[in-house]
Amino acid sequence: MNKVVKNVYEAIDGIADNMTLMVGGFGLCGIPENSILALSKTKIKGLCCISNNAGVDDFGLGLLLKNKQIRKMISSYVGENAEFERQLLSGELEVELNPQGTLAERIRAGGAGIPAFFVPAGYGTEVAEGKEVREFDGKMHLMETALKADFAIVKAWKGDTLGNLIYKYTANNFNEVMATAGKITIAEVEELVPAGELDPNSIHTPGIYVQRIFKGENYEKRIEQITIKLS
Amino acid sequence: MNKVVKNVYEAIDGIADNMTLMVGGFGLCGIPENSILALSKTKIKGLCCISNNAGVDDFGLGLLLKNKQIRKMISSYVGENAEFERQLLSGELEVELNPQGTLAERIRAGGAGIPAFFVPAGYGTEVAEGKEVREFDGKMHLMETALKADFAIVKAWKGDTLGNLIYKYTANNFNEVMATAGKITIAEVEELVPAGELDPNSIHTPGIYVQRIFKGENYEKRIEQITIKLS
Amino acid sequence: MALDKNQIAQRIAQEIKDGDYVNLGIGIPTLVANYIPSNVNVILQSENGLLGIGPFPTDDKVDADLINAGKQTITYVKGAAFFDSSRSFAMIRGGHVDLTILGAFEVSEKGDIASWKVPGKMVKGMGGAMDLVSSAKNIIVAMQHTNKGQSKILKNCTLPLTGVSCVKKIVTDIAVLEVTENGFKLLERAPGVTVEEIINSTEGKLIIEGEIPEMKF
Amino acid sequence: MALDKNQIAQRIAQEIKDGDYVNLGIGIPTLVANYIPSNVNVILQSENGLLGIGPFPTDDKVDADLINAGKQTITYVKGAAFFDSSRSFAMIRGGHVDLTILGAFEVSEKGDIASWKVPGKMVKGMGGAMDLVSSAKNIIVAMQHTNKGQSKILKNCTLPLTGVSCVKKIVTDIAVLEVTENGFKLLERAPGVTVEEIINSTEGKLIIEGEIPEMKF
Repeated sequence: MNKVVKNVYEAIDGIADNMTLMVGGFGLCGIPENSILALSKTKIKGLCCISNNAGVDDFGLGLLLKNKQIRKMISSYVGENAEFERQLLSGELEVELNPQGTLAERIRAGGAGIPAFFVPAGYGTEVAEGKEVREFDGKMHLMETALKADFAIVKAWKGDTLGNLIYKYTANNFNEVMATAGKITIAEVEELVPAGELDPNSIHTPGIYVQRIFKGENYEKRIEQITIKLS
Repeated sequence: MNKVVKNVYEAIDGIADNMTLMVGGFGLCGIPENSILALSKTKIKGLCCISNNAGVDDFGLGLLLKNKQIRKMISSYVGENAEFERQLLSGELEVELNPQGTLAERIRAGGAGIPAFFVPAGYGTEVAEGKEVREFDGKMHLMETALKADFAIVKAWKGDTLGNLIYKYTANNFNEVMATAGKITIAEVEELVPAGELDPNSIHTPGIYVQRIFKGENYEKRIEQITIKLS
Repeated sequence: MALDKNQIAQRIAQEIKDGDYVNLGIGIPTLVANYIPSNVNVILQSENGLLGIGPFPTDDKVDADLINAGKQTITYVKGAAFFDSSRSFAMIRGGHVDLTILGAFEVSEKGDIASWKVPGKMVKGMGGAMDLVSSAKNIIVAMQHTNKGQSKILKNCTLPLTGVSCVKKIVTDIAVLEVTENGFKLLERAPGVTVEEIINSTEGKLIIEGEIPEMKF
Repeated sequence: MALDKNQIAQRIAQEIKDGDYVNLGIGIPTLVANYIPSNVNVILQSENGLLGIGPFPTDDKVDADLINAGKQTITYVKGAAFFDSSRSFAMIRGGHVDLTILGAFEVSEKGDIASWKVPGKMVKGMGGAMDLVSSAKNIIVAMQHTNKGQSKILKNCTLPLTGVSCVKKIVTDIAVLEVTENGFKLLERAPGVTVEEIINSTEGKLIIEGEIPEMKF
């Protein structure tokens, strides 16, 4: 059971044209920087990326957009990226927008063997188009379906050699849920420790979900909006 | 925001005849001993208890069964209780058996605002009777519906004054998920600490789910099957 | 005098009760946190995975791993809890958040809200707004009453909807309105704003019963 | 010679591959853990909320908060993780557990399994068995081939089902069988048991191709 890979290139080995990837992070917070950067240096194209956001022009998934490696995004909010807008308007890029909670739950369902479920979000809006509508307890709901990916790529704070992961603060966001829904899940971590060093009561992602793990390097951790209190 | 109650009687105040309760625990592991004992000293009857198991004759929910306070059990396994068997055969007690994972997921759905979802468990068995069947990806699934309760009663290892909870080892089991699905959730804990003392990255049940919390007393923590290694 | 953004936030802060769990949207709603009285204990939920948002950090406490749903750096309070997005929206969808405060382009007299998409403009996405409005126990909208003279308090929304029949109360720059089965009930006027001005600025059905008090701050 | 329970467990242990995540049911399956070679790294899942079951505890290490799905006291290994029941079954239902080993009363040639209910006897419940059999990638059943002379390897199950078309392999006291589209394929015989004895003990369609080897231990 050897999940620890040598470097990021070994980690992303097998990702190929037209695959579906899940990529963790919310905005630029908690994104798998090393893996995205490495992917941007490959010729892989036609990717469908499931990610809450699409990065900014020169960081995060923006790097893959710039290279035209992404064919389709499944996201909830994609507003911080001029190249994204250009490709969308020109028809080069396909976008499927999901309510954020529906997106998260579809991913959970994918990992949890639940092919479909009902939620109230989006009823009466354009999100409902083409979806089954059903009333429960006097309230209208949409049927939503599970999302899975060929690869899920997540970033954690601490990980162990068996693939157990712990996320820090709001850098968890989509990482924990996406880790459950990849056929292969790649985890890059800030700290890689031997099995047994993490508190077994505090594991966010049990190792069963992680097939490959490595210690990432040179985390930039760019902040979109630094807001401070003048005190 | 004062969630800390004086004692177990204040905690269970408002529980009334014919209500639906969720009661955490797996077997006798992680059961809310204080609350069950206190309920057994009341005249409350006609309860519907959602609990994976039904305790043993003289402990856990067995105490309420003995007093004939329970009208119906929704469980996955109820095998360790002779009084239970007697009441079931005599028709005094109604039992709805759910596959354990379906039971857990129905409770999660109740807490998560998902009225219904599809699972493969039980297809082709008597569990499927009366349920909608649908094929997804070539596999047959049953539609299962959410479970909620008037009160959910859980037992945690550590809790803080804002209701944040941490469970120990396998004493988590149904407690964490049930805490999300009670209109009122009561938490009894072994250790009650001021807000801020628990690691915010390691909270199992965020305080939003807990309306009442107290420090339990005299935990017996009975073990059903002590198995040891002779070494 | 129409209220400025901070005053709208200040008025909305009065709606918050001790012990409430509250989700504040981006923009004016974020400002509401500045006006919650110190004797009112409130826990703020951030849909990216935090219960217990604290004030903005001082310079030395900025942490890239600690942001709110508006992607601003924040801190957390004692007794906070972090969790992933699926659990965050399970909390929201399950109705555990007492109050959601968010902005809007338009609200209809049925309580429909349009807040995410303007035809002809770049679509950024709905983020968590559709989840929040479809599930919150109580929804208060912070918005401008009009835009370039056009009412945004409408019979029917003209823009793509975020949710239907969900808004309970609206605080605009000139009025506080309650969404009722029969239309918008006028509850309060901004200081110095007349009932007639509000009538003229409101396209949807407005219900005016008795004397309408001025907002108090 | 028919195998005893420990020998059945020992034979099943040969099916486990290095790196497998395995769920062991109550009874014979629990014994399988005793026969996993030390060079095969396996992580055992307990559906009550643990990945990484360790050996039974020594007397001084018994902890009421640490039990397996059979309610026996256990320990956990280095690198273990605990979680609640909804997450445990999300893991199982999502197909993340590589191998499930469980007992059965009956198995049919279509791979149906009956393991939880005997009419006329007290119904204890299905526990997690229905979830496990409906979702596991690979299911091996440990059972007796016959009961009081009656075959339990059947054309159709006679008892209430636990799941349909799910069992992949069966290890009984006299044979190893694979469930195929055309029936039970006989893979191995217990040492000293003849093919004819297996034929006589099997009601379901049995496929016998070529020489059938004896099990090796």
